[in-house]
Amino acid sequence: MPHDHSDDHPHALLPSEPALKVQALETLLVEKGLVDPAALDEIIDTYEHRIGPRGGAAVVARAWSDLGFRAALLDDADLVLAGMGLHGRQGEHMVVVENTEALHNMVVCTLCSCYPWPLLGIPPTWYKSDAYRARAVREPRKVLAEFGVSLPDTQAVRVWDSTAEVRYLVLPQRPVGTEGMDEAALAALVTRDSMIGCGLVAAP
Amino acid sequence: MPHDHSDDHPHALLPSEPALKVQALETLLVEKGLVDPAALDEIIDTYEHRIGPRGGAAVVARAWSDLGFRAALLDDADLVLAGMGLHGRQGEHMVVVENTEALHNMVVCTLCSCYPWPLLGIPPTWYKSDAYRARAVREPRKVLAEFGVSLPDTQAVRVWDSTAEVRYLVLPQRPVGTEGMDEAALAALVTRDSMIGCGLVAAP
Amino acid sequence: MGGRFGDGAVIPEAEGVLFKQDWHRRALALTLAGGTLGLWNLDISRHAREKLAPTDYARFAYYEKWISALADLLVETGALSAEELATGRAAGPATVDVNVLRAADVAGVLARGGPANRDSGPVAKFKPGDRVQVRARAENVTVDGGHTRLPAYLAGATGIIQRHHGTHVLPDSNAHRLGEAPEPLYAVAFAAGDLWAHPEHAGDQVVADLWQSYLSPA
Amino acid sequence: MGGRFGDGAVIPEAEGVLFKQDWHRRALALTLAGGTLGLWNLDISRHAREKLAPTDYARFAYYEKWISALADLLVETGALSAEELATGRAAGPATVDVNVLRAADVAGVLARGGPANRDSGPVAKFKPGDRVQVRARAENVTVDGGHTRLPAYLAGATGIIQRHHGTHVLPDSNAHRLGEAPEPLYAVAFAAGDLWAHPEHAGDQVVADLWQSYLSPA
Repeated sequence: MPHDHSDDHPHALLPSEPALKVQALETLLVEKGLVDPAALDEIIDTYEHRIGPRGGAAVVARAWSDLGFRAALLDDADLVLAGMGLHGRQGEHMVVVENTEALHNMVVCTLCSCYPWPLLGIPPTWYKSDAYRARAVREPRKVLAEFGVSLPDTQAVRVWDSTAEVRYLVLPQRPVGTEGMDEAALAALVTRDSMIGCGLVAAP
Repeated sequence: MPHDHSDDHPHALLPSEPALKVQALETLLVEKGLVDPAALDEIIDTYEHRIGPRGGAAVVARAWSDLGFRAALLDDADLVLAGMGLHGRQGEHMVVVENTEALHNMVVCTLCSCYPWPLLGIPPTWYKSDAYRARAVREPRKVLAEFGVSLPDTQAVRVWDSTAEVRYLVLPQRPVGTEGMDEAALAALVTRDSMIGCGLVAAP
Repeated sequence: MGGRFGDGAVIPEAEGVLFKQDWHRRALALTLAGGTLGLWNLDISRHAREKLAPTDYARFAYYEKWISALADLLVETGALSAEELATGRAAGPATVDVNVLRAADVAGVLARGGPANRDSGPVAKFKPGDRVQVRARAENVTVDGGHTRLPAYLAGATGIIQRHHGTHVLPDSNAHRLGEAPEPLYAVAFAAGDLWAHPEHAGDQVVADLWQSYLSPA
Repeated sequence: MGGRFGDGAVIPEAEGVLFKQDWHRRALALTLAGGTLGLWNLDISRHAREKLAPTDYARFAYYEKWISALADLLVETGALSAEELATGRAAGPATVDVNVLRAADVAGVLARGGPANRDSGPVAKFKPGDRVQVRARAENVTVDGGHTRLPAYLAGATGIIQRHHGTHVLPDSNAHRLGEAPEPLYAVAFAAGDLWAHPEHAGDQVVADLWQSYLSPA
């Protein structure tokens, strides 16, 4: 091994197996009275069952259905989303970017894994992967191809690197053939990946 | 684990334990007739017993003893070293850089581990370490401190990053109190580290 | 890491996949709960992950980075001792002054979040459409080796101000407990051809959020 | 990696320590012997090590990188098949045209080495004392993601030509079998203060060997 610096860090005192590391830390923190186990359960339950991409999908469906809402959302997403209860941790400063025939938006965080949690929940594994972080800014079209997405040359790609506390949600293009659908039906079409800009919304 | 790309490389087909990896490859190459085991032994014997830092030390000692030699060495090291049989693989293009009261030279290869093999043998572990490669160019004085070397503010540090096929040997300052010593005695004072610029030659 | 070569394919994942292992759940929850103790801010915790040894950063799983950085921060702030980490046994109740997150407060704390915008700060020097040049090195200019949110791939590049986000806390300062030092924050657009030797498409862009002190007029 | 933060101390080592493990000896010898087969050049072999997945590059021991890159090159050039690597059994004698290094030739081969200087090439545009600016991105301009010997920490920096080394094979071309494309090679000196936000000492310098096409007049 090249010289490994990890010994200098306190974490090296924990068991090396990650599951044991977490368990040891949780036990200690609970014993010290620094963490309430019920609060941990509540956090997990929140992101497993209450906050997730269906929140973002409802916003997209409404923006497709209501031009006034859409304009307000693109103008001041924070105001609109706070009103819907879709605001908070890792979504304090939201900007919604709109896909058009001429422009496809895509979101990444090359520095860590910043992501609009109140609208999409916790990020998928690939969003946090080295491969996505490294490649999305340099070769977004090759990355899109791995999601089965191919864009015409006439459509530019704009990749938003979430380097600050602003979080971006992509407003995908509404598919043709959905004219008669209501918001609930439209929301069911909207995938998480389409709101990151790694997917398109397909016609039903 | 973040997604690991190594599966795409043929080497991932070898055993993962490095010692077994080498053994498997050697067995295969010998069976295929691509490698002669006696040649491997000869290579190892060469770098374990014949080529090493005593070669460089002899050059330094002569440069300290013979002003004409020193001038020729600094002017055209290749010519001089070829004449001494200290030329060859990883030392085809040699430049000797001289330490003075005003200037201390130090050598690194940030891109891999380029090193003047015919004069110093194979590089020490630290020379190939991430820590040395990362830090020598940015904080050479902190690195020198880890070798017990402290330079005055009046002495500038020049770090040579071996990015091409040119290899650098540092000609250390001759210590005071060695006026009467012959070349063999002087050579015994010259350490490998001093010829990389990570040490000074101490008075006897 | 943005722009790095040699990483493999991106592997899509179904929407329902949240935690691949049970300890991922606990690591997430512990890290979030730890963040509400009041012992550090978000920038400090990001920097703690970045300060992991480069070899650890490369080999650790995602939540392993989180949990390791959390352990480092807890010791650094005196919430836990190195002995406690090593033995796995609490030497006694915590002696630091903290807010302990209760289950009943979780929803409120998550909904509130931690806004990074501030009411006052330096006057904005740039407006949308202005050409700016990014600082030549992606380094913290105040603290040697310190935290910065300037990605290396943008160092020295020239772009166009796309949007002014208002005034935001500067991570380069806040991560080192040197104050929030809020500054105007901008979305800056860069042409792919100005960032990469082999851009995929002439019209493509990268937009990043950059603080005013990272930028100079171009 | 030059300039990276977060690596630990440099650990000095006694002069007599050559190989810490027996397999290190064999890895070195195998790699050197493999390099004389005539199937690849030095630049190709360096690139093969750099092309290891970033996580492997970070976690592999030094000679483990060598041996892994060697295995990759042997398969890439058809000297070994993937099946042979996987099974550990030779399917038959090698079918590629190679020079096999014999023990009696080792001394001569090592003494000869592989000079990288060439007699002809483009005219030198710079002379010692000239100010030059390094290419803005440390990327291969011909091959996307290809090999280059421009360290990232020097990208965009301004320096002074210190020495003209003559005309040398260009790794950016030679590593991809695109020809030797020899060019003038220069030692270029950079002030520490122009490279780092927190230089240790105003008078310190870094000198790197850079090819003419990496440089423009400044």
